[in-house]
Amino acid sequence: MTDTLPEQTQNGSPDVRTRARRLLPWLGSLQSYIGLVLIVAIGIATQGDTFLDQTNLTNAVGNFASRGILAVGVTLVILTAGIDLSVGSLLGFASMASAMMLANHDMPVWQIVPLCMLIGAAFGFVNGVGTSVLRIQSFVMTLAMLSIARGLDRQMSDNQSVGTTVAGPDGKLTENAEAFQSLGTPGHNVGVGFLGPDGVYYPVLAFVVVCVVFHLILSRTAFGRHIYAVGGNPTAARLSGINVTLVVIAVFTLSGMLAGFAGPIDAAYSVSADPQAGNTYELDAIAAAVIGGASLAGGKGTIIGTFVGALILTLLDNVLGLNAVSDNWQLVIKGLIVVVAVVLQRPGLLRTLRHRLTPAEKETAP
Amino acid sequence: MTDTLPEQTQNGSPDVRTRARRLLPWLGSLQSYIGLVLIVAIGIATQGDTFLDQTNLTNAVGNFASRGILAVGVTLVILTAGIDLSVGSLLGFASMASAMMLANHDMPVWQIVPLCMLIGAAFGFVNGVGTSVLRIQSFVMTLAMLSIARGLDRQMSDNQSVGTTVAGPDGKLTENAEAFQSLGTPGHNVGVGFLGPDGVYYPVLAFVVVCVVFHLILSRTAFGRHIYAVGGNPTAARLSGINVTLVVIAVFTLSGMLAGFAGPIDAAYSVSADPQAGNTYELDAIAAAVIGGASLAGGKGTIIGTFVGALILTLLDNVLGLNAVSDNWQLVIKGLIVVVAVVLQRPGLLRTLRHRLTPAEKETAP
Amino acid sequence: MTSEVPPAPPLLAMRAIAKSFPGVRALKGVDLTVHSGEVVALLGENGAGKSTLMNILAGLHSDYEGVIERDGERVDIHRPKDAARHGIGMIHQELNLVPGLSAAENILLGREPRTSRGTVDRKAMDRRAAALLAGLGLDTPPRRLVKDCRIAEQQLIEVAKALSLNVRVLVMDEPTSALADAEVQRLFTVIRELTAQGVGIVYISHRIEELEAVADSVTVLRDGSHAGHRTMADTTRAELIRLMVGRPLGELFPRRPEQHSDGPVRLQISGLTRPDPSGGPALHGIDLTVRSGEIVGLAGLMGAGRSELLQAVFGAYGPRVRGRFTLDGKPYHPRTPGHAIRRGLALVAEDRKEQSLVLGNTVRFNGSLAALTRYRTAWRTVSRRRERAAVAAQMTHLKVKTPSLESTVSDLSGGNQQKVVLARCLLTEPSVLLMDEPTRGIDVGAKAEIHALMDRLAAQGTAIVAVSSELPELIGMCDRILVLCEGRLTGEFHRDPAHGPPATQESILTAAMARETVTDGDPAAAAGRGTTITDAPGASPRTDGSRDD
Amino acid sequence: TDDGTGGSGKDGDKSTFTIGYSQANNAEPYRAQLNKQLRYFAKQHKNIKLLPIADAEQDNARQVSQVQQFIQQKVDVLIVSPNEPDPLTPAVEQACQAKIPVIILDRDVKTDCYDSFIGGDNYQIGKKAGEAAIKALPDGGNVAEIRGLLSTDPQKQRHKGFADALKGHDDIKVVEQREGKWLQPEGTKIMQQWLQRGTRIDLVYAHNDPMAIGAQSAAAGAGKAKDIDFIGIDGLAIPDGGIRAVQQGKMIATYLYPTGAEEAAETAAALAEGKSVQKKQTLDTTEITKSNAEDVYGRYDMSKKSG
Ligand SMILES: Nc1ncnc2c1ncn2[C@@H]1O[C@H](COP(=O)(O)OP(=O)(O)OP(=O)(O)O)[C@@H](O)[C@H]1O
Ligand SMILES: Nc1ncnc2c1ncn2[C@@H]1O[C@H](COP(=O)(O)OP(=O)(O)OP(=O)(O)O)[C@@H](O)[C@H]1O
Ligand SMILES: [Mg+2]
Ligand SMILES: [Mg+2]
Repeated sequence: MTDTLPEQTQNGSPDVRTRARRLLPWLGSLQSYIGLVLIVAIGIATQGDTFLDQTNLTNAVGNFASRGILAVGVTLVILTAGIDLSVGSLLGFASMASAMMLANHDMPVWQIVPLCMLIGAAFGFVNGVGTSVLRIQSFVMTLAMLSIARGLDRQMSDNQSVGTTVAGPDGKLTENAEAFQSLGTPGHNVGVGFLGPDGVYYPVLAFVVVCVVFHLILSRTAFGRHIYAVGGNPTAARLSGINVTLVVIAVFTLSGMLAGFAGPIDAAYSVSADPQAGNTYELDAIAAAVIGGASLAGGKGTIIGTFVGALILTLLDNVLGLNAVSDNWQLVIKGLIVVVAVVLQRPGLLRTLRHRLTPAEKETAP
Repeated sequence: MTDTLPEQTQNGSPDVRTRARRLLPWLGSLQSYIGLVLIVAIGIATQGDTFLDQTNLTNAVGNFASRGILAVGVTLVILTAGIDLSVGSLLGFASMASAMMLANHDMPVWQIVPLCMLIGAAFGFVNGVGTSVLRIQSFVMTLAMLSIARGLDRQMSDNQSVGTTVAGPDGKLTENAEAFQSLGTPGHNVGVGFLGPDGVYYPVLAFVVVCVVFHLILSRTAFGRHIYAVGGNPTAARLSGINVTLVVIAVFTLSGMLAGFAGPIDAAYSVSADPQAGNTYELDAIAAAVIGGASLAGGKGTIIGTFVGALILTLLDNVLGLNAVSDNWQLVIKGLIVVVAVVLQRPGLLRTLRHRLTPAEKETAP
Repeated sequence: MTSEVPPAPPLLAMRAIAKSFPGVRALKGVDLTVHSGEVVALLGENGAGKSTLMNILAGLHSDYEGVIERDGERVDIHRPKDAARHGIGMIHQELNLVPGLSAAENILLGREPRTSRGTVDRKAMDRRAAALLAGLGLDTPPRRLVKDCRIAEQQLIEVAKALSLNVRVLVMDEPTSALADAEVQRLFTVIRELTAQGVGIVYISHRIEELEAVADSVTVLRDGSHAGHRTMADTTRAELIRLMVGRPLGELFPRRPEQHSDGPVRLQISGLTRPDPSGGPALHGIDLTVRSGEIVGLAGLMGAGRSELLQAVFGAYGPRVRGRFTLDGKPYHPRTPGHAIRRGLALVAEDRKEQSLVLGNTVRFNGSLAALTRYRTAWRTVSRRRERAAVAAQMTHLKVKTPSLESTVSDLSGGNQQKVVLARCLLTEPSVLLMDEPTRGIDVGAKAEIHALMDRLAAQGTAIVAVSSELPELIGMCDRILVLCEGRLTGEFHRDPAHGPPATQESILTAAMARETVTDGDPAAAAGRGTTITDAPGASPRTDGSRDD
Repeated sequence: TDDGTGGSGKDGDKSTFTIGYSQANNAEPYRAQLNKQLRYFAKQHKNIKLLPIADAEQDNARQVSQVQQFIQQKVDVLIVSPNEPDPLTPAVEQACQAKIPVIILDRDVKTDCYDSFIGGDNYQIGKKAGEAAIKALPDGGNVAEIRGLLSTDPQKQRHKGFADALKGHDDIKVVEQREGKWLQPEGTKIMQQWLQRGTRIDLVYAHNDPMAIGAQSAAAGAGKAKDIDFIGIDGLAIPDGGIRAVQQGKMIATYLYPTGAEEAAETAAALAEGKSVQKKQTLDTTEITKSNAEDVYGRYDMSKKSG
């Protein structure tokens, strides 16, 4: 597509343009990461090793991990042209539930986590049914669920935050509490030994694994294709014998399940479950997905994109923090950089550029 | 289509069905208000006159007025298949600006309000350009703007709330402060005399007027049609000679302008401008629009619907408050009732019902 | 409802099918029988109920009355899955593809081949898809996204999709509406192969000459009821038309024999060139003159750039086109469609669903959309009364079949939707009318009306440029026919031999495939590549296989 | 107010020591005032330099990462106003493992691994408010309580203290209570609904001044302001704050919730020089009524002193 026709070459140095245009496709491959690259560059430029330091990066990603996991679920929903506002509350509910299971029933982690996922999935299932069977717009359905789950959470906990550092009679942490901490309490790494000398920080591990798994599901399985189809053209999907209703219910259930999965992580991270936990996380999650290129119109988006989007958000935060930018200006700069990043990595950009490299470019109407 | 064929009569009493089906279309006219009717009914049933009392209704609507005005602007944006998350922050910025104009420069209301509208419009314009020219998804663009405007607001106010009850040297309110109060301070009505014996509560008046004006714009002007066209099918709109870019910029600008208009109202209502003012209002505004039947996919929605949606939200809150429902349960019940209301007033419902009234209704898949 | 089973049960039998929509009684007890290896043509005016009947068969409508039998067994079909289970496949009138997925993924959507690990077997998928497409003479790469495929390609992908089901009954609802002759021939070959394997086919089309080519028998619908059944052998075009229209049809091509190429020049284009940085179609130095009262046809194989020529003139590509234009003597340069409309141009776009209609909105809304400024009141609002009057007038004028002006356009039948698009353009009272496949999916009766309309407009001094893939239509209606090939003019033919070479199918086709005149490379090679459509969208020139078979 | 150049904690010379402060949420007038004062008093100590204040925006995760970032920057003293006690605990522990002296300001954490806690006593404040209510209602009456965000610690203390004070005064009943989420508009809305319900209310106790003022404006709107007394908490010395409200007679009393900025600055300076400091510094509140409003305002007014 880089061949130039005689007509084109006639005005303006053609060869330069041609060469430039030859370059662009190659850029294309990297292009969707430019936003991230930009922020990392700023980080290195301003803070150097302080920024690149492994602990710093671990912390940065770790802090966002639970929201990142939500973002993966939300991405599935967005791909079907829906939206899930309830994930924040579901995470809150799950974190509270997990903390209570630990504190009140001294349950082991390997029971708590699956149970929380189940709880989340149940809520998500309701979202799915409301959206697909009752045909309530997902925005309303999940907004209602946001309110419902939060209410139940607060009722269940009587508005008391529940600590996860449960001490046994001997005053030391109970075995289960110890284990629970490894789900996210800063400084408590898992897999020490077989996952590197000082192990890895579980939230980061969990986030990455979730991304990989769902990337495979979306890109390799028929279910994944169907999600894209449902979002891209429901009628076509239906005519092809895809059970649209089921797919929609499935994605909402998965989104809820992931919120349930993220709950304990958030609780461990906060060493307590706060009745307000997860409040407004949904915005960060959706933002990560959309910055990563997911289209709220459905049918467009990838987990890799969402992963990048999450990194952009948390690293941006980190860089501004390390540079001790005054908090008010942080808000402003954050907004600006996000816009720049999104513009830079817009796939359209290259095509537009290619236009610009050819004559008569007053495209957009006055 | 109410005549039944012999085939139908074979299963289930036909005449009943027939009669039922005759009824449905008639119901149709009221149907989109059922949700509201439901809530009013609950209010009357539980609180009777306390609920119906004019002061109560005025207060209820007044509390939501500024958000209602935002909802009108957001509806315009949603109609073009966009979304505007920045309105809350813009309202906050405008309210702070108005309070400072009053407190620091003792400016008269008739200067403050237009200025605030201008400020809001400017922000909105940027949203519009970002969305239509830079082709940033409105969700990201306005989310960024949410952050930017909030940051500027807080910087401008140095995180201090600014009171609007500005006293002169004599200790009494300054003339301008007096006037400003009439923008929304409870109990300060406008038009006493020519608008009823004790006048009307300005926020309510403003909300209603805004609704009427924009209802007329949407339903009667060519611009209104163009908004629907752009949301319904941009390509078709463009080939029909509509300048899509301009329309998009226009709706975002209007949305911002309305946020600017609502700012002073909010400041007067809180007798002060808080740096956090308007926080999360965007959710309420969007909810009102969507509950009112606007489709986030664009091209579908009305101001009347948004008005009804706003009433549903605020009256529901009011009813629960009057009944002194515990704070936690309020969240739960609110969510549930919203869902019920939306389901009841879904236009599809009647058709579905009609299906149910005719044989072979295995429409939705298992 | 027990119907006695005939000795040799037909492959498919639909009995007393009835269906109502709000305000419409679409079907009033229709029968349809298809035997194995038979091609049954389904004929009827726009809105007669053809698609509805077939949609019922395909399981799109869950609620209807009547019985469906396969091989004599009563079956109930209420969901697409049911239809598939009973070996019934359908190519729908409207394209229903997922733009974001590749051709292969669309063709095998819902039936993806799996690997042992249960993941999608992309290689197998691509192989099958490629094979199916090749069978239709398309070598579109299976991985190309559907949104990058031309409308014709998309329609063939739909066909491939239906074929991939290896069905027993295949319904084709106007499969050729977007195809040029060559593909049509292709498709017929495929149909013959299928019938040879005993597949029964229901074929819907408004091109009666096609029916004569493929169909064994014809079932005619009128206003949702059964108007008659004939075997193709012993019936005549006239009879069929009388059956479907109910009255003898006026002349199909009312255009008078003499050529009207002597009016004042309305639109003059010289050296129109559109480089395609975005991999879209390119146009190269096209000269075009249209005179008042003249109907100029654009012929060409699909991908020739006919649509693009109209779109470029209309400003759909913005000002990024080169060339000198004059409109009614005054200089003109394409800027935006809005600007073009203000200058008195109007465009009937190629793809009504994607480019023309706000499907979710009402007939009135869509009809008046381009002309709203004409109904302005003193208050700068739109006068509902005048708007409604104007639209209503056009609707009756074009005989649009719709319950009311306020019914949703998506609920109209395909042909009636097309008429709404026409109405919109006419309401702007254009002086130059650009029409891209204006009669796509329109029944013979309506076609005749539209032809009459074109003739009348021309007589009133309008200049018309029409694109059509139906040569007889072009030849019947146009004063001059320009032939495009790969974005270049390769021939001009005249109604009146006195003006120049006369327009005949042969001459036009030859010009349309005159690749050697545009690209160097010997005709043989050209013919070799003739049967293919090359990959990179619009990058390399295209042609198609109207030479073989 | 800041020079944006942070992270200077790394440089070797110890003539000046860098102080990092992580604030729970700047956008509350009370905390904004705290920040102002801290900047001001920090300036008074030549040997310490306060880095730009980090705002957690009520987000625990955010605040944890900010603390971690300060640790990364190797600040000499760390001041933290936890958004919630538990979540910040591990972060604080990380800090003290990094041998960074920590001052906990205003809200407690669940560990002893800090050098000094400075904060007001919400329970005591609640109790005093209760006593004021008793004084205001000599022959009994109905009290309505507008509570802060229910899940927050101060809310619990202020509620408990108030309740305990009323114990034994059966003639004073808390007839209404709702969650006002610390927000002024909520105060207005809730008060309107109470009045609408027709409950007789003689006194409104709000967990902070904005909610009290909001409620007062609702009552004023309904023409009931005279018959109802309002008590708030915070007593900020800003034009829009509780002290002025008391002077304007909107509230009968408010309770100074001391920011502890001055003490924090001193402690930080001391710690920086390695001096030992008092582990727990509980700050007393001051009851602000019309009588003492003016001079309290004068004492804490920051508008003339630039930080
Ligand atoms: N979903 C629907 N809702 C309401 N009316 C409908 C719907 N679908 C079809 N109709 C009506 O049913 C009638 C038959 O439509 P149908 O599409 O079957 O006609 P058709 O024979 O396919 O016409 P065409 O040749 O133009 O495709 C039309 O009057 C149309 O308005
Ligand atoms: N969606 C598309 N993406 C890329 N290229 C396209 C697309 N649509 C058309 N083209 C290019 O535009 C040229 C003309 O396409 P098109 O088929 O519209 O021409 P046409 O002469 O109008 O044929 P027809 O009208 O029969 O489709 C083709 O060469 C094709 O490469
Ligand atoms: Mg049809
Ligand atoms: Mg075309």
